[in-house]
Amino acid sequence: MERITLAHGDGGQLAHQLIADVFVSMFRNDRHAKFDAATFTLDPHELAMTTDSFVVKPLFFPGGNIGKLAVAGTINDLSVVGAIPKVMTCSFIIEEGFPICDLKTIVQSMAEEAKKVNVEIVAGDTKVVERGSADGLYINTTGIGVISHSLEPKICEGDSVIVSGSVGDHGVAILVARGELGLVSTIESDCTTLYPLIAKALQASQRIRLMRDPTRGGLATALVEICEDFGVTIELEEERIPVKQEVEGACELLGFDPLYLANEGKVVMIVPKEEEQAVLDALRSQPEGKAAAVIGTVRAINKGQLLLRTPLGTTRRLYRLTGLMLPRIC
Amino acid sequence: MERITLAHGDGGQLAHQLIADVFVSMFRNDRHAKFDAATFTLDPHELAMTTDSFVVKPLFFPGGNIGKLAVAGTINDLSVVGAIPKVMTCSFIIEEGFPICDLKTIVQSMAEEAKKVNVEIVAGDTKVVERGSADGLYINTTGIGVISHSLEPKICEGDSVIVSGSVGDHGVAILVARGELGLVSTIESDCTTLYPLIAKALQASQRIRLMRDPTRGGLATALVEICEDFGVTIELEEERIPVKQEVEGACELLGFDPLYLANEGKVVMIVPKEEEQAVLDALRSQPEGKAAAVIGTVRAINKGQLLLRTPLGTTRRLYRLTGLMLPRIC
Amino acid sequence: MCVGVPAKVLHIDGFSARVDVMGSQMDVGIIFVPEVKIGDYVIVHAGQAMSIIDEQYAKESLEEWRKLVDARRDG
Amino acid sequence: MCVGVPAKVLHIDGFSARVDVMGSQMDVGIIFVPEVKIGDYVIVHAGQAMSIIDEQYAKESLEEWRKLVDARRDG
Amino acid sequence: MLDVMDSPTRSTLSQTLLQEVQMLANQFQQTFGRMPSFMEVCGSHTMALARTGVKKALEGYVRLISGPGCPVCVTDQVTIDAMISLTDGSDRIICTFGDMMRVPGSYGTLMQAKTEGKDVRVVYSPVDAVRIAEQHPHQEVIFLGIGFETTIPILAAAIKEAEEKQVHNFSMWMSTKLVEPILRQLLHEREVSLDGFLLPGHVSMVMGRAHFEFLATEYNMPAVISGFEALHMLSAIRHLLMLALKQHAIVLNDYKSVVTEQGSVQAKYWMNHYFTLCDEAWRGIGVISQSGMDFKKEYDRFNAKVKFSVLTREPRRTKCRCGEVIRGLIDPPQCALFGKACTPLQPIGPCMVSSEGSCAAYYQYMREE
Amino acid sequence: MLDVMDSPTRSTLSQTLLQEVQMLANQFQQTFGRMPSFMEVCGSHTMALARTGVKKALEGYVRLISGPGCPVCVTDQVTIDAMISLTDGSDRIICTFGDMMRVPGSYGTLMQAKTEGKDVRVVYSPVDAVRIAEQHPHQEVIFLGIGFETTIPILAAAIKEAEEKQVHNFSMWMSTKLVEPILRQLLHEREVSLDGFLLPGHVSMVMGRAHFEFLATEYNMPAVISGFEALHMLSAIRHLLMLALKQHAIVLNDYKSVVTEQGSVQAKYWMNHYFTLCDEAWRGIGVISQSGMDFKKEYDRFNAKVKFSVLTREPRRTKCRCGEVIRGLIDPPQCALFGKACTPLQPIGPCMVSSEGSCAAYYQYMREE
Ligand code: SF4
Ligand code: SF4
Ligand SMILES: [Mg+2]
Ligand SMILES: [Mg+2]
Ligand SMILES: [Mg+2]
Ligand SMILES: [Mg+2]
Ligand SMILES: [Mg+2]
Ligand SMILES: [Mg+2]
Ligand SMILES: [Mg+2]
Ligand SMILES: [Mg+2]
Ligand SMILES: [Mg+2]
Ligand SMILES: [Mg+2]
Repeated sequence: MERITLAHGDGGQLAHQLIADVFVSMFRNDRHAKFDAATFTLDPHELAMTTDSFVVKPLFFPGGNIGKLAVAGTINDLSVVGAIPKVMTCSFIIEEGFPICDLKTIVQSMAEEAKKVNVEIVAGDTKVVERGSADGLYINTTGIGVISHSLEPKICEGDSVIVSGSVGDHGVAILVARGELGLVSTIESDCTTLYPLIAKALQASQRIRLMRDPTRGGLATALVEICEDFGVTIELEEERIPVKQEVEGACELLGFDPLYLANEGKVVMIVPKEEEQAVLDALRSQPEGKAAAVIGTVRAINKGQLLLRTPLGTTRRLYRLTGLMLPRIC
Repeated sequence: MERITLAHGDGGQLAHQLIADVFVSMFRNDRHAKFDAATFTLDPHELAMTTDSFVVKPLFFPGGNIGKLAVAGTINDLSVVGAIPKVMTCSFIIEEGFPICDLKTIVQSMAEEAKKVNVEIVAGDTKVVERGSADGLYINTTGIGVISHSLEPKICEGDSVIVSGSVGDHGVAILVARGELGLVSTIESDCTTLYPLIAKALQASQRIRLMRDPTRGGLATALVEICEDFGVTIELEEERIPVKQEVEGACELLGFDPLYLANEGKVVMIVPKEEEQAVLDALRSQPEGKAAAVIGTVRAINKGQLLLRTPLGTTRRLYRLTGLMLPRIC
Repeated sequence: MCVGVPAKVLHIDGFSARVDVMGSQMDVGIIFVPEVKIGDYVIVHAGQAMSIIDEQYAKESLEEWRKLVDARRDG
Repeated sequence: MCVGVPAKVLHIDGFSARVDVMGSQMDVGIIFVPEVKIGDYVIVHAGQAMSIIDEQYAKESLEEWRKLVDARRDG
Repeated sequence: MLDVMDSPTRSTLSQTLLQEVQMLANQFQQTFGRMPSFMEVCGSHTMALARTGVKKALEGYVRLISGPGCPVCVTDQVTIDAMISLTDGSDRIICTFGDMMRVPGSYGTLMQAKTEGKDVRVVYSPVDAVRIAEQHPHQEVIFLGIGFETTIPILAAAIKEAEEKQVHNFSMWMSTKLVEPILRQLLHEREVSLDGFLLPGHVSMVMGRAHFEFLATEYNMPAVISGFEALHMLSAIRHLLMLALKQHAIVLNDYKSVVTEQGSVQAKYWMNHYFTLCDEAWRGIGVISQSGMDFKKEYDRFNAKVKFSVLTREPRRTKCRCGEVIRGLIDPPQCALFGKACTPLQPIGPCMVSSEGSCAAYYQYMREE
Repeated sequence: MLDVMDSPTRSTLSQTLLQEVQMLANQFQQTFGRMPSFMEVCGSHTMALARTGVKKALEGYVRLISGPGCPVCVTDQVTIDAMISLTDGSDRIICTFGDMMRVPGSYGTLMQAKTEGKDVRVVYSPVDAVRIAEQHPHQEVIFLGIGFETTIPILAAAIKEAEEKQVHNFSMWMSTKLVEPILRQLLHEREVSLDGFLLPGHVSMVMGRAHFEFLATEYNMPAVISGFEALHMLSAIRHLLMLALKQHAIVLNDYKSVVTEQGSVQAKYWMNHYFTLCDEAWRGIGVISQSGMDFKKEYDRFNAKVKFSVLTREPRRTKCRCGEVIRGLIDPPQCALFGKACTPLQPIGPCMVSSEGSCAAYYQYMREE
């Protein structure tokens, strides 16, 4: 089996060949390959930019791999600020000994995921580190988008909180794929590019206040952040939050809370009550949004708390994840 | 000593605090911290974009650290395509157990280096991996610049090749800092932001054909790439290439060739013969360019070879670095 | 986490059994419930089936609670 | 790399010496040149000083070559 | 079986039960001129009561006092320090349940030891630690065995596995606790006045209902065995209220689907096979004789305390009042550090660490300022 | 001392010497009707001649034939395969000079073994390998000891270090070669006709000028000992030409600043202290008796061949002509694979790997198509 060696990362002949054979050929960006930086023009709009490094373990999991995740993740971060994703860079840190065929599969997934929404991968980088200095492969993606809907987070009392589908799927898929806990489940990661879904929602309503993709830390952490950052109190209804049976079962078995498990293909939105139905309909019209649901309401401005109403009718406060040790999920 | 734990990377409370305490406070980018992606406007120009992951070992070396290197490296890649560096993202992969004080020192260096040329760090990311899954810390930086001089690489026979200073300093500094080979030297890495120097050169001549920063693989590899990519034959003169005494000494001791050692604060330029003096003067007017020198000439178009004239008067061909195992230098 | 989850036994292999909770599964030890049969529900704790759930009693509890509801509704 | 570099001995510590080549330094073994003194030039190969350079002979070679140059110039 | 138990049904049932409980509590208040006080013995109940909102729903109706049933919280400081010191040796892998990782020892936590490079691993089950020992034959794998009667058989199962597979590099540092002795101690000291006990379903599943009969016969205390769902707990509290109202001291099994009269023969067999009663030190209480289990002499080879010695310094004193919290003497907010110096992120005492700890449960689920 | 030797001076001197050499070569051509042929015995000379451009500057004047003096290139396939097989054992760290890493064994390279997870490390000096052994007392550290007379004393220095520090987990797999036996072999077979030898300064530094006297006395061959700078080599070639013109067979020391008549007493003492003569297999030539050195019996404890056994399969046959290249029978471009299937990036034979290999030197420094 052909494997990555240190020489693939030293800027010499082998590095040159690897870049030509794997990256340039799959990303089809030879236009930029000759220069230290890629050049391109974007319409004179407001821009959005985001970066993420992906260290998910394992690299391959039901429903995706680190490459698909890395591209979708950055596209999603651009999408949730109301941007049309345009260009992206990909940077690889590869452990000596990594199988080149796996690298090709991963890069192929990246190219496919980017192509879905016509994102051009304009620049890249490859570093190889000694065996034991990385866990196979890490990927950084950094993306630029052009703002199409300037979201203004003027959240109001009574606004609805919508999630585009069931929560915790990615987290459980990773737990299962790691195999360490002996968990077996057919659940697949929800890892996907949300731009088409979000574009539909933005078409349906010009008044979406705020969007976020609840990845690391799960739905609860994403909403706690929103509550704190924008000074609002949100009340979720435990019974309305969509959770797949298998995810619930896995959580029961392991003692995890699905609200804190990662998602990689879900968006949570705050919308005016009046627009709730329009947005829901738009989301549900897409396969990724079929299970979209209103899960809560903005109860007050300026308190900054996330509350959960239990089936008993009492509420309790939700916090950020605190020091729980979950496996690497992104 | 306070150290990074896995919980600093799980998206929860500790991660939130780390980001607030270290990154947001030092990069002063709280404006963007609330969103998944940063937004900003750039004048309606042609843009340049580049990405690099930095895995240098050791993280601290005479003349800099991985943070300074990461920021300077990306600024330099933008600068050598004729862009004014504008915004940057920084993404960290941190090994569990990493000392937080070291992280702060590194982030501080990054902020300082970015400030020198008014580059705004608009977005960031932090991942923590288990002990043994990284070698301390890796940093990705991705930058955007606005093209100010559209370089058009119409290289002509007779053009001059200029390097802005002595080669191999960074490579030797890293070898010394690693301590493995028992080498002792006062040489410092040349790691620095080249934008001010390059801006001077571009002021002095509108006709600079092409620039490159000869990092991994050294001067020889950078020029081989230019020769191949643009179909030109360049002849270097061995005796005119500036190499510091200590670098030459270290190379003698270890059997390395300074032409293949990394630089992190040098630029190599191809300029029309007539502009040679103007560019040299501009470079030499700056402290980083004092040792600038004409080191070779474009001999032919369409051959794609890099040649080196020895003191004996014969020439030999230079190739890319082939499978030499050098330590991680960027 | 010592709450224990009711899990359905899918198959048995020597001293261990594959159990299912709403579609997610796990292999657990059964040395404490050697009499367990496929289709039984067991309480799982830290990788061991600790007890077989008595369905009759489970139904009875449910009936009791239902009666309470009905009583309230009627009363 | 068995070429060997002329390196100047800076100081000596038991069976090892710190040598300098144009400002870069290294510690090398000196078991093969136990008579070495500070200020001597030695040929270093793979971490060992293999031989002390005889400066007299070095100068003589140089003179010989110089003479050649002068002869050519004159002739 | 579980199909009739879908969420809407459960929700309706729960709400009806809640109303019943509230009604009975009012009745108690009218009859006795004060709120009824029950102690949930076990940390899992503390957690479940908080998480499901039952505790909150009963505020002003029933006083639910958290008892000494969180295994991490009752472990005394010297034992915790010893367990953390175990990581100091070379070629060791320390395995533990996740809750232990951030428990503050006098001079650091297991998490810190791990962050500094010690090999400390969280396992789902002690049997996984045996597997790790098999995979690393040149290292000593030590499992930190804490827990009550529900967990002790599981520790025995791991020893059984190690014995059968002849895994010689596996051992356990035991610090287990038993429910009966601590309840006797609490009732003996009479520091808290109680109207009854909410007994843990899982301990009862192992020990049987009859094991708790002493509460009624010797201390005249009503007690009800309960499961961990909102429904179970509300039902059990309803029974407790009815018993308290009638001043009827019996030990009632309200979790018959899982708990039998005599408990699990097999579980009891295996725990008594490897372990024997021993004196144990309880946080904030001191040593209670015969209140835990440790290895029988003939299984010394699995006893980490015999295989390894650790140096522990004088435990550091803090203002943490966990000792009082676990005895039900104070509620977490009465500790001056609660929510200020002491939070789940930077816990001072074990009660703020363990997901079953009273302080943690209170912080996570009850606080809503 | 080196201050008078600044680059401009050197450059002028070199160019003058070059002209002298070219003039003398023309004289030879006129006198004998053919180009003079000299063999640079040693790989370091091959490299230096190519790198400095001396070889190219002399094209058409002097035929410089690369000899059998690259230690990697002369090592036979079975030995290389055995060294690579050594990585297969567990708990081993293989240390080697960098040149060995990519040498193609029949079934892989050390680099591949490393990439697949074996612990293979490049060291600058064999003494560094002893230090690694001290740092990893539970692993066996094996140094792959290849080299000629310059390196053999250094291998001895490492053994001395290991012996004194009582490092028991260090050993060496020796496959060293001696210059004298191979030169005798070449002269004996008379496959190449030569007008003289350019003798390596570093081997001579250890062995002394007198060691090579046999070339003149027994084979009537002129020979000049040379350093490795352009100046040194041009000067030595000039002397060779003068000797050849005069048909004067003497062994001349043109590197007196470093090489003495008898060489290094200490270096010879230590190599003979630990090692003794042995038969060695040379690539493309076969076994030459007493042509290398290996451990004396009493130092078996450092002898990796005694401590470990390896399985080697039948070496794979390739079209590589390294065997002929090292005997000076062909120039690298005469090999059909040169620059096509065989490049420094994907070498077929060891001569394309080692920085001292003729094929690599030719590829890196001579090729300019
Ligand atoms: S709040 Fe913290 S310090 Fe106070 S009793 Fe609880 S755990 Fe101890
Ligand atoms: S070119 Fe390659 S195959 Fe041919 S002799 Fe040289 S090393 Fe062997
Ligand atoms: Mg560059
Ligand atoms: Mg992002
Ligand atoms: Mg993201
Ligand atoms: Mg790069
Ligand atoms: Mg690894
Ligand atoms: Mg996001
Ligand atoms: Mg770049
Ligand atoms: Mg760069
Ligand atoms: Mg991020
Ligand atoms: Mg490490």
